[in-house]
Amino acid sequence: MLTVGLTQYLVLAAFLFCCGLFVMTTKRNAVGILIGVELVLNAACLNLVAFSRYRVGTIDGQIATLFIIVLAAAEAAVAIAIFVNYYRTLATIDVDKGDELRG
Amino acid sequence: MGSILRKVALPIFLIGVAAIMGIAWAPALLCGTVDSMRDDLGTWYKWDLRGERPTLTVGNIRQYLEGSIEGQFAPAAHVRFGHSTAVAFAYVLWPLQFRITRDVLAVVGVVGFVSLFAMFAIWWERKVAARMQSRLGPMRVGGWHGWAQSLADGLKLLQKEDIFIEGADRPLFRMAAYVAFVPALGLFIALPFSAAWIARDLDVGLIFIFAMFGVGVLGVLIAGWASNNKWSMFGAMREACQMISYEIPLGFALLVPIMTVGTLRLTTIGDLQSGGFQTWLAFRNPFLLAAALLFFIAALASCKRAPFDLPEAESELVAGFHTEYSGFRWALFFFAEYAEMFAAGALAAILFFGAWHSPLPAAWGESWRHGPLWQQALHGVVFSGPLWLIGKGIFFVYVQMWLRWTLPRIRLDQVMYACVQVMLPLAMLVLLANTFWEWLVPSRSVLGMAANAVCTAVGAVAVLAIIGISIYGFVNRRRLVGTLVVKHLPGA
Amino acid sequence: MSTIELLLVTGVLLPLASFVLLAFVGSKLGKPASGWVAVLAMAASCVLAAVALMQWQGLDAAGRAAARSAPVLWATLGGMPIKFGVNLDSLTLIMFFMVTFVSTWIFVFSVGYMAGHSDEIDGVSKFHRFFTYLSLFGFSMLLLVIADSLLLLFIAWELVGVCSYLLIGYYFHKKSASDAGIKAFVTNRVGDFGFIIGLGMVVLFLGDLSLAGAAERFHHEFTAGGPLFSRTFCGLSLATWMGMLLFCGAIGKSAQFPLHVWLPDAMEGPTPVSALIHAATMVAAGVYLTARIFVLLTPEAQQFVAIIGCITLTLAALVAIVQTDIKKVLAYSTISQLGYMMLAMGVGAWIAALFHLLAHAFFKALMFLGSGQVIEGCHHEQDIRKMGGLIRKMPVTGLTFLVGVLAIAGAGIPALWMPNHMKLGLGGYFSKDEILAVAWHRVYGENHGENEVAAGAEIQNPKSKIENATVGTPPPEPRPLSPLLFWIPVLMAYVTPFYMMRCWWLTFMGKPRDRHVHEHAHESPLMYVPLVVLALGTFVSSYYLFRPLVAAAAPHPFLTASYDGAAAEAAEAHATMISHGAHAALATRVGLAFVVGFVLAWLIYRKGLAVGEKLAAALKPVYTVLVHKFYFDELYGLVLIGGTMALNAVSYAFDKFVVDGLVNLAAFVTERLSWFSGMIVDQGVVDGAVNGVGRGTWSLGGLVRSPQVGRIRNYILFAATGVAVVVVWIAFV
Amino acid sequence: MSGEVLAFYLLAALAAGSALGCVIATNIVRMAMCLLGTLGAVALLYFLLSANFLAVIQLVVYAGGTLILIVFGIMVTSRTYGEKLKPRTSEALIGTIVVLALFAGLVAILLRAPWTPVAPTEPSNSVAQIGQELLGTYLVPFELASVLLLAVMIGAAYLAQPAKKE
Repeated sequence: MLTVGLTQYLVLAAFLFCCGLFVMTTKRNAVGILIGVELVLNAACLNLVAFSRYRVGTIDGQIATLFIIVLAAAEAAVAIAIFVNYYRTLATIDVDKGDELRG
Repeated sequence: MGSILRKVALPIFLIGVAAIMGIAWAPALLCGTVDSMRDDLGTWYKWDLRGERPTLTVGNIRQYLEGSIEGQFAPAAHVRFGHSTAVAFAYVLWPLQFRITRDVLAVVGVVGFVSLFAMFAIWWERKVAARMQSRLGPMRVGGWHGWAQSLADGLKLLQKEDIFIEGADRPLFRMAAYVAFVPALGLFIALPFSAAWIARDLDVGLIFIFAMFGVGVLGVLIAGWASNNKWSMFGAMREACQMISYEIPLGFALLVPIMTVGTLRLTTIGDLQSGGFQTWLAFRNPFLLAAALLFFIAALASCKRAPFDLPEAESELVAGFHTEYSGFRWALFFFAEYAEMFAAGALAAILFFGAWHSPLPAAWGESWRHGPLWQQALHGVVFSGPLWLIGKGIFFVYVQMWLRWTLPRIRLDQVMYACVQVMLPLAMLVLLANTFWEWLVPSRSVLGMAANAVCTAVGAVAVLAIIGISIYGFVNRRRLVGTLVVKHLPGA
Repeated sequence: MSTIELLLVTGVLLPLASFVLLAFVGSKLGKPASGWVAVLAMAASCVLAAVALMQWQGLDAAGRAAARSAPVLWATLGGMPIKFGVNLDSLTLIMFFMVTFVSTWIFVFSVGYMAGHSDEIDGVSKFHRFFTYLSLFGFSMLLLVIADSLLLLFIAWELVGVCSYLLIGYYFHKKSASDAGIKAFVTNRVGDFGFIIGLGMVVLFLGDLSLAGAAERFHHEFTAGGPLFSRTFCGLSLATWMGMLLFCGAIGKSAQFPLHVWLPDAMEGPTPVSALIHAATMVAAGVYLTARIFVLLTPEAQQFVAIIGCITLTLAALVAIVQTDIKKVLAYSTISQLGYMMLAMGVGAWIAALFHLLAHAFFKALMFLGSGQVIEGCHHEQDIRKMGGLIRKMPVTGLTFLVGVLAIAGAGIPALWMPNHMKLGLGGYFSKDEILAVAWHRVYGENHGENEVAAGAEIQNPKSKIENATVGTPPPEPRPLSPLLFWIPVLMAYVTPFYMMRCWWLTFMGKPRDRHVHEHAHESPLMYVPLVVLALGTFVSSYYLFRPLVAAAAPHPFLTASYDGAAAEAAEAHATMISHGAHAALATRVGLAFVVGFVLAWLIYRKGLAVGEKLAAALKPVYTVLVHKFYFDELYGLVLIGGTMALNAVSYAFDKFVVDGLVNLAAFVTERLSWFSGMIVDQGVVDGAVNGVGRGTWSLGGLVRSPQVGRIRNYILFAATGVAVVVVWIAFV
Repeated sequence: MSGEVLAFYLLAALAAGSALGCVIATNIVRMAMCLLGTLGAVALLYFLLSANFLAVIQLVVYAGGTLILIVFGIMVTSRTYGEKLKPRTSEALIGTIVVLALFAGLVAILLRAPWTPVAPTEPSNSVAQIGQELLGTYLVPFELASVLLLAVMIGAAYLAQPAKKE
């Protein structure tokens, strides 16, 4: 019998987290890595909200998620700016090409 | 073919108009009827522990309609249905009490409304454009003022070949049209046509609609990217930066009425403005009026309408992001655009211009609201109902068209300048000023009432001026249109 | 927070605000405006400091205690609270005022000076950058002054170090300037290394980084005979080591003996920087630090301080005699004077040291600005051999410079015959006199038993305090110091006027030796106004204004009998000294030293360079050693650079043979293994799978061999692997 | 099976499927589109968890802002159309093993965890509640976040400005 509870949400979040982790570790495109980070953050948010609903009963988890969303946006903005610079310097977005210390 | 079309077209048109009316208004009425029956029954049977209304059986409804159960329900007192009528009616009403039925109805209604509205709006836009340029516009298809033009265009589009450009990213190319269309449709979930006629009355309805505006951009971006076309790409990039920029003043402008009413629930915001023309939020104080203006301009940019139609600037980018699209997908983009235009207009109406209420105070029609069915129906037309909202929405769409054919397109840097250096500071200023106004000036104080009066007067003058100009234009339409045109076209 | 504290904190934050403003919009403000922003902020700070000082003067002891509010808890580290607050006492206020006042006028001078000096780099004027750094420096220095915790003090300490580095290397396109900046920074690191270890000892043994708290714990440790005193290392108690290590910071920052080499090179920076940072304020921070940790110094540590100071002042004074660069002369005289201050600290003349610091700040800033004016006027000519006769072209500069020379030489009239103990003289006269008096007292005082008038009553006070505080343990008797610690400074007190007069005479008097330089010489009002103000300041910053304030802040150390009481008495009873033979001899010997020095300089250099050159030829070996600054740079170059190179060679060899060998071996083994397994599997399974496994194993080998190739993804992968192992362990094992 | 259960499994399938799409896709734009799917599904899951405000904020900020930014970044930085940077086989192999192990471990832990069942709480008015918490308990993080955003704004503008001509 299918039910919905905390465990189901957590398993889903774990799956999203693992996908994000995989994306982060294998994609060579810098933006791809950023996408992986977003997936991981989403998994964390889902966890927080699920706990907030099913375990704690307060909205602290929601507030934390709110902050994560805002900070993720900030992080993406800076990351994109860095990628634009990176692309300008190396004419590629492949992060493997950026293993030199000299600009 | 043509003659057949000519014969079936008028009935289709009439059915369409009736459908709009019906979709917008009749189901709301019926659902309301069922709800009050359930409330009534609840007083008999006690609501269950979770506080939910009891489910009606067909028999219950029939008994109600026949008048054999005495309750507060109005028709029992005024109209008694015959047995067979009551049974038939009961079978119609019974499914309406379930949420799933209402959801299905809502989806069908919204899709139907958006498609019909888009067709109507395209036709009307062409007429407006023509009038602006001393032409007549579509005059032939369907007879009266070429009313079936859009229908014919739609048929043509459906038959067109679905072209894929070589080198295009096919799945994305296909998906883009839907990504653009679905949010435009989705925002109608939270858009109330009236207090009762809303698919989901979200407590965050306003932000939901705002979010849907934002998500729609992705469709355009992807369309531009997947087309493998430089011009499409430019269009998409322009769209992206324009949308992201204008969302900020748009958001600030939205915050102004929110500050005043203190809720994000659109039905609550709408019901606060039921006290007649002078209680409409835009006329409450000068800053709200300014916010309404700012909102309208920012929404114009968000709908990528002229003078902000850079993503599809035909003189520069062929057709912008939808250059490579044809057939039905192309039509989806237009459906999305007109749906967003209507949503922007409706949102302006809900937030600032009295929502689904007529300029008459709703209190005057209070007795009709609880009267027999025909009184309720009349109340919906005269005092407050979905038709008013649709009317207001169409009015604002009309203003958008009007601006499109009046103003020239501005450059991208001018667009960004206008946003970042003009709109944004202004919006912030208005927000701040409104905060202080609401804090320091109670609405019952002399200053508050005076501001309300002045703003109401300005609004009234504006409305009267628009109506006056329209009447003048209609009366003198022959003079305004070139004589050559009049002579040579039918239906003139 | 009391009003005075509020004033001070605002005063600290104003330069910071100016820094932030200039850092962001400095280039927009452009050439003069950005400078005036910095001046305005600093001037406002100065006004606030003056107001605070006046309020402070109006308070009685109880009011002063009440004005000091509790520090704010910043963090708790391992149970140790880190608190930051304002160290409100007379010394803080007077230092604050001095720093802001001197800075303000040097900033004003800089606006004029840098207008002609700030080069454009890449088409962008660096003018605003200079004032950005200056503002940051002002903030850091003021923070250092008001810091009530060793940690906060250390933060400010490092900040002023950074500013110093930035400003020395201001002309960073000039190799010598950027080298000098690096040298200053690295040399300071050596000192700070000791400082950090000292801080660690404070944390370890005292467990409190606030100045007052540390002093209290120190006292407690002493009375309880804690490990700090019971344990020894190399024959010295840990307490002594702690004091000496903390003093290491001061050695670096104040350019004391082993680490003095950076300061002359720091003259590569713009002259206002030399005036402000490398003469008036930052280098004095070392003395200030010593003053603040004075209560943590054991007698042995104090002796160490005194010896370092004595060596420094001697070396620097001797080298200064032969310098020909006007700024270098001033730099060495600065080192020498800092040595005097350290000596004073070491012999226990706390008040005299700080008094000398304050007086020195004024007259040294004045002289540096004067030299800046000369350099600016002579088109960047710094060699005094090419100058001469400039007094006619730059009268204001010449005269104000002379005021500075008189002050540093300790010029004054021992007007012992005047009624009411009237004393005439500039600040330097009193301070130097007092230092020497205390040193004399420490060396001969007890032995000769002549302290009945000078020290009699006062000296009993601290002693009785010690007796009250130390239950059971007898107070350590201050040991008599070596007579050298008195006689060498006295001798150098004769050398100081000599080289200063030599410098002044060669620059301003005599006949012009370089017509080209002489013709262009001029002075500009924006630059000489600060000179006049500072010259007035030199007059005013005398005995009567500053000394009581400094004296009011003097600490009561537990271990060392402070001889300030004696010194105070000695100075105040200056007139009565005449009745005592030794004191009278001291007064005349030292007090009139400047006359001897001046006359000697005049005799040698009145006709130009000829006599001096003859003397140099006659004393060639001595002259060579002095010109080469005792070969310190060469020595350090040999030891440090050679040592580093040797170390490099060793580590390179280790890296090449041992590390690489291991890594290569691992890679080799892994590769073999992968090949081997590939071969075995190959016989049973399809080729593609084999290759896949082989390649996978090989890249595993690659991972083992090079885990640090700069691929962040791989780092994430490592981290993820670790997490996965932990999670799997928890889940299944 | 109630509507909530059905909705949850549909949305979970959408979220998981999109996430998997992110993993499989080699084209970066498609990855972004898959991310859109996940973000949308997660937003709808928030609705299911009665975190309405969070759901719409997720849509506004993530789907409407961050994702557009990402797509924008892709467009600016990918010169060759459909450029494919395939992951290295070895990395993919190790990554798969690690991630699968991690997932298996996590699921095993989650399924065995003895969550004491707590009745789900329905916030009365989540928006007002969140607002009051934000400006009350969480005021300092809130203000810090705003300062951070300002810093990010300046930093991003600085980083992305065109290089000065020599």
